Amino acid sequence: MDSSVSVRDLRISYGALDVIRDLQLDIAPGEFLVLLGPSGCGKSTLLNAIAGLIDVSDGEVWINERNVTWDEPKDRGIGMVFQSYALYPQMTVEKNLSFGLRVAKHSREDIDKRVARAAEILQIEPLLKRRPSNLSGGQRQRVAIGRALVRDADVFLFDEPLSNLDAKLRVDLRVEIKRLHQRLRSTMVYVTHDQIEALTLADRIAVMQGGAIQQLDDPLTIYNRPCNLFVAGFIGSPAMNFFRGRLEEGADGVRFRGQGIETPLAGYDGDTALLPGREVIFGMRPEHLLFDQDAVGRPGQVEAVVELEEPMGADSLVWLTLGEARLSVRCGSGRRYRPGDRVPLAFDISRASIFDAETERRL
Amino acid sequence: MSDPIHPRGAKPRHLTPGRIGLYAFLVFAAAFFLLPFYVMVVTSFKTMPEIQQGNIFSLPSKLTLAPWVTAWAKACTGVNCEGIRVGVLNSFKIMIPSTFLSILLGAINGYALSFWRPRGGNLIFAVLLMGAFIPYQVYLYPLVRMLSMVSLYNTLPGIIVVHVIFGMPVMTLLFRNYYAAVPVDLFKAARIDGGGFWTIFTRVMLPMSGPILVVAAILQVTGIWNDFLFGLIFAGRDHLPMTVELNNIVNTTTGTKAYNVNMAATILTAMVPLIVYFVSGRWFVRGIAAGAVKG
Amino acid sequence: MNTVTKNRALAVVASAAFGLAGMQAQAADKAEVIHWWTSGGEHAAVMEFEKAFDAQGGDWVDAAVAGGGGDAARTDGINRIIGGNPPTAMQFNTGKQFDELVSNGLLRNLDPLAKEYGWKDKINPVLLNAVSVDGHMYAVPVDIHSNTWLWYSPEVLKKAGLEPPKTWDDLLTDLAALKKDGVIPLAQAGDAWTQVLTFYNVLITQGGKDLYMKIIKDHDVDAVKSPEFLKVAETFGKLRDYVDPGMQGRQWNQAIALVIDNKAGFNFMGDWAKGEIDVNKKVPGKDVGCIPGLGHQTYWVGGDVFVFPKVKSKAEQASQALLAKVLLEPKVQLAFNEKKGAVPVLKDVSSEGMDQCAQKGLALLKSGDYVPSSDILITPDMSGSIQDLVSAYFTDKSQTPQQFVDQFAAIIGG
Amino acid sequence: MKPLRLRRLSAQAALIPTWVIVIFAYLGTILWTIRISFTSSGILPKYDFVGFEQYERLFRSARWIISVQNLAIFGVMFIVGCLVLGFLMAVFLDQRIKGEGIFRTIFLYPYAMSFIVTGLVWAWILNPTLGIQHAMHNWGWTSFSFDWLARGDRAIYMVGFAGIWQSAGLVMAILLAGLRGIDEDIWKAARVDGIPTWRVYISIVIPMMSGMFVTAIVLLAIAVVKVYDIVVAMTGGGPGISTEVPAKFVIDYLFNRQNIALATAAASVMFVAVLVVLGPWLYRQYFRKERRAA
Repeated sequence: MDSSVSVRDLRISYGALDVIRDLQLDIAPGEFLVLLGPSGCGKSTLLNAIAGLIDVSDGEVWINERNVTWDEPKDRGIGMVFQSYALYPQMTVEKNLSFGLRVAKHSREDIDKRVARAAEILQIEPLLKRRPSNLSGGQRQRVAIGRALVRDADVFLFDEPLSNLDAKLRVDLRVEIKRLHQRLRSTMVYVTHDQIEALTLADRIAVMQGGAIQQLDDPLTIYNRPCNLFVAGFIGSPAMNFFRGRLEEGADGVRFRGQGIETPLAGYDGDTALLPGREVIFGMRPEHLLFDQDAVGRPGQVEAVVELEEPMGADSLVWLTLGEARLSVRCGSGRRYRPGDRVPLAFDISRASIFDAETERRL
Repeated sequence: MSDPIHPRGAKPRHLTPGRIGLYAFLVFAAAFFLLPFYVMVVTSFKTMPEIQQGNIFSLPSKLTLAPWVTAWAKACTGVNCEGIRVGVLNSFKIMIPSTFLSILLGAINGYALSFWRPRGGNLIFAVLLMGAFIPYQVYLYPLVRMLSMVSLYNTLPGIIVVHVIFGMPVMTLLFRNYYAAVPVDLFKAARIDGGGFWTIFTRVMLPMSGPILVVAAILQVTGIWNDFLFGLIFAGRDHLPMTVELNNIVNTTTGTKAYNVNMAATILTAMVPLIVYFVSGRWFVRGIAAGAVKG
Repeated sequence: MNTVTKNRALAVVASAAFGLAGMQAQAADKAEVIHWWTSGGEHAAVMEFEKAFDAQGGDWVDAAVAGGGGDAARTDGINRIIGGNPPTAMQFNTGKQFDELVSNGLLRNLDPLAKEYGWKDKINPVLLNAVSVDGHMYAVPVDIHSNTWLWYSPEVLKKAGLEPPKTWDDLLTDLAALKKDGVIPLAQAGDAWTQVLTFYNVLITQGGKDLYMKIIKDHDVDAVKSPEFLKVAETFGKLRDYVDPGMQGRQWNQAIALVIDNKAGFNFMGDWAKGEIDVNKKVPGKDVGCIPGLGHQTYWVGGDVFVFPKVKSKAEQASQALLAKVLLEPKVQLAFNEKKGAVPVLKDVSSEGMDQCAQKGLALLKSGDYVPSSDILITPDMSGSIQDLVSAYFTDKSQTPQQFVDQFAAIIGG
Repeated sequence: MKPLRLRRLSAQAALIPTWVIVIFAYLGTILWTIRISFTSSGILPKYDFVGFEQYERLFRSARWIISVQNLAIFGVMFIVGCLVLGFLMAVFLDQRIKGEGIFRTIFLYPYAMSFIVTGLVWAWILNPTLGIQHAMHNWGWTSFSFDWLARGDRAIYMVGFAGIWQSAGLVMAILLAGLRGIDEDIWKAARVDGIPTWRVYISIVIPMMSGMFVTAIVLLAIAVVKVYDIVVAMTGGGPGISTEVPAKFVIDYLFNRQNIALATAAASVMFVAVLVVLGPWLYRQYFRKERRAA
């Protein structure tokens, strides 16, 4: 097995409370893996366990084919970047970068060389003599990344590094991190609760909830074929529309009926057979609903009433009511809708997801 | 209908009765707070006959420095008539190492409890909290005996140990609260950088503890200087701090009470904390707020 | 003490290192003496001891501790004894204060020395009894005090046209007259122990020797509830009307100073007040009058003693022996007690050269008109309770004599 | 089996002095004190067992009862006085005052001085033959009488008064910091709503600063329980025993009256009382929110 980071049978508990239980994770060398989940899902705990910053209750952590479960963080060959930057406030940027090397008693030349290289990569040479308090948020985070860089780490760990930055800077640095990954080809493990970051950066995303990995896949699979209701609901903004109902045998095969909708399910890209009679939840992303002109003549077409419209420039979000259900649709910004307008609506079944109402797994 | 004035531009400002009352209160309060100090100062410059005949609020008719000289170098505590200067020296000898050691210990405790979560940390914390609030009387007698057993009772190191012991709770809480506000990420980063317990303490945490060190120093310097009880019980005759010396001087009289000398000695005793107070200004207030040990 | 401790520590280290304990015999004959004689007269007196001791090869290290009628000094000394760092000698009042130290084996038994110098025949029996526990001598008495005399200013009385009082009724009349004249009638100190002295003066000299012994020695509750004691409580209560508001915060020597300076009429105080009178270049018995008791003239025998804690160092033991011997030498006794205003503890000391007051006292001693001080008879604990009660009563005019009697009975009976 | 980690070891090692102090100087002394309180010890500890005898005696002792009463009088007067005066000063200083810094400095400086100094100074000023009364007589107001310090039934109030003088500035400093911490928008909202200033203080500001008040009260309460120095310096417990306090009771019996059993019984009572009153508060304050994950 060829993996850079491997977590085996991991359990972490505080007292009687299991924060993480029986977790398996293998990360390939050079892979960019994102741990994604709502707060409290255990993603940061997992990252800290990989870093050796918290003690595991059971299981093993391997880095580069070495069992490091009980090793000190500094001996694991990792670099880490924190949400709050965690720069040493009393040290200049240069000292911040070199602190770990100085503690490890590297030679002066070596230190200078490494600091210079990191500074060059991150373009922070002019900042070297400054104190963190004199830096902007973006600059601080670059320095924090630089601190991980100088360690020549095999594995980089990012703990929500962009969450404290404003929206524009976040985008800039996101690109920068991706560029860095392409340049260094190091393994990177990245924790975030921001799905855009996850989708844009990751080779693979591990969606976590309740201390367990729900789904570990490449971004598009996660987006298009969420393995359960939680993942489906968590990924995507605005969230996927869900309709409760049941599967029924119809003339044209299995149909979905519920909450004022009735649509044939031909063309559904499923994992298991759709058995009639089952209670299910039918999910459609707002951008996958067929709307207005697109919907005309489609099977299962219904008529929805516009509640309100949110124009967003590139496209618009329209909130509709359909029977007692409320749903959102993403559409082109070419046409304006007024509250009360009645518009046709249909479903692109090939992009739908259907979940068992009981197990919440994708069918 | 009164004259229609059309409001325009800056609103006219009056010294309203309310404001006058406000200032009156403040001035009155200030007078109340200053009165004792005023009495101390004027009395210390008066001669004894003037004190006995005149009243405590009047200014000295003839300035005399003699009470100050006496208080400093000649006032008697018991048979020793060396003035309060002995106590000054003792107070410094007690205060400096006690302040240093208690802050050091408090900083280490606060740091260890905040970041390292050692086994039994909660117990330590609970006991220290208790220690900060419980009257000292509960500890005194056994402590006297314990210090006697290790031959520290009535010695300079003994009184320093006592100050360190009883300074520890507040110092620990102070540093614990301060370090609790430091992002844990910083500590984690330092660990990734390979810092051990002491490396992180000395090279990361202490350098960024400047403000709290100042606050701690103010608290300890004034607290230890103003201590009476421990000095009385633990210091031993040769290391009595200034407060105890002062009380002895005041209570040692040959003939009539030398109020002027006593007042001069009192002012001298209050001098160090007052200087700390006036120099540190805002920091002193911060010290009070910090000493309030919020959770 | 710093240097002393250091030297002692060095000595211990040295002897441990070389095993030559005997070597230091001549090296350090230092004797650290804890006492609380810190007022002017007392200080002059204790210097007599120091001079004599040093003259005979000793090295007196003075460790006076002021305050609280000896409380501070005793605390200091006791803690050091318990803590294993005892002084060479320390002062106590006669009585039960050091009993517990004896029963715990912390004090040196002085029987061998007593035998060598024949002390048991020479020392006044009241005091000998007071320093003995189970027939063994554990302390050296150094002076005999009458703990409570009535002092007055002849000049103040003359100005008011009054005669020195002979009875308690006289005194109360005089006090009332002085009060009317705007003079401080009774100069009383604020410290509780001084108020206790005043109380005992009333008890012994108005109530009489027997009442005192019944109550204080035998703890006879019926005696407390007797009409005689109620009368004592009433008289003592009446004195409350004749103190001035400046009492609170005044010390004993300031109180007697008011009489010495003719600013007040009367003061109850032990005969150590003479020390203050001497310091002010006045003559006791002449410039300041002394009355050993209105009604029953009685000498209230108390005194100061020195105990010698057990010490390990041979040199220090030698120091103790020397000091004990010096303290009881007739010459030293005379010189000390003259300055102290007390009477020597040795029976055969002549009264020649003593002031009038001391003569009066000595006469009472010889005639058997004396009682042991309450310190000798009751524990410090009970003594403290009495002090609390007496002081509370004396400073709170709303308390009635009957209340005082009831509470007193509770203490004595409890 | 988990190995003992090096980092834990050095953290534990660094805490050895603390552990020694906690175990011996705090826990050990408390247990020892409680143990002695159940004996008949006099000047030296004697390890017999006499049950609650000392406690019974303690609560029969007039001096202890008076001490406890005095503590209650002093405590209420001191805490209420400091809070009222401190709050008024803080509010008045918060009105954009000229010379605020000077006033603040004046109000707080007594707090820098020891209780010994405070006690001595006020003892002089309140001394009837020397202080205010004397001064008034001097100025011709001969009927003026102010001798509370010399009166057994009033002296404790004077001690409380001196205490307020010393510590009111502390409350002022804490509450002023609290007032400054209040969101400006609250004031703006109240102004827009037309609520009078005093009403805002009563109904909005004081409740918002409840934490600050609690802090101040706790600090003052600690001072109350420990009160000793100021009594020693100001009255020595007198006149009579009218200004005795529990802390002084313990010290006196411990070191002067040679009854350590009674003294330790008194100390144990103080200990338990404080624990009962403060324990729940401390627990709530510090341990309920002890959930910060490392």
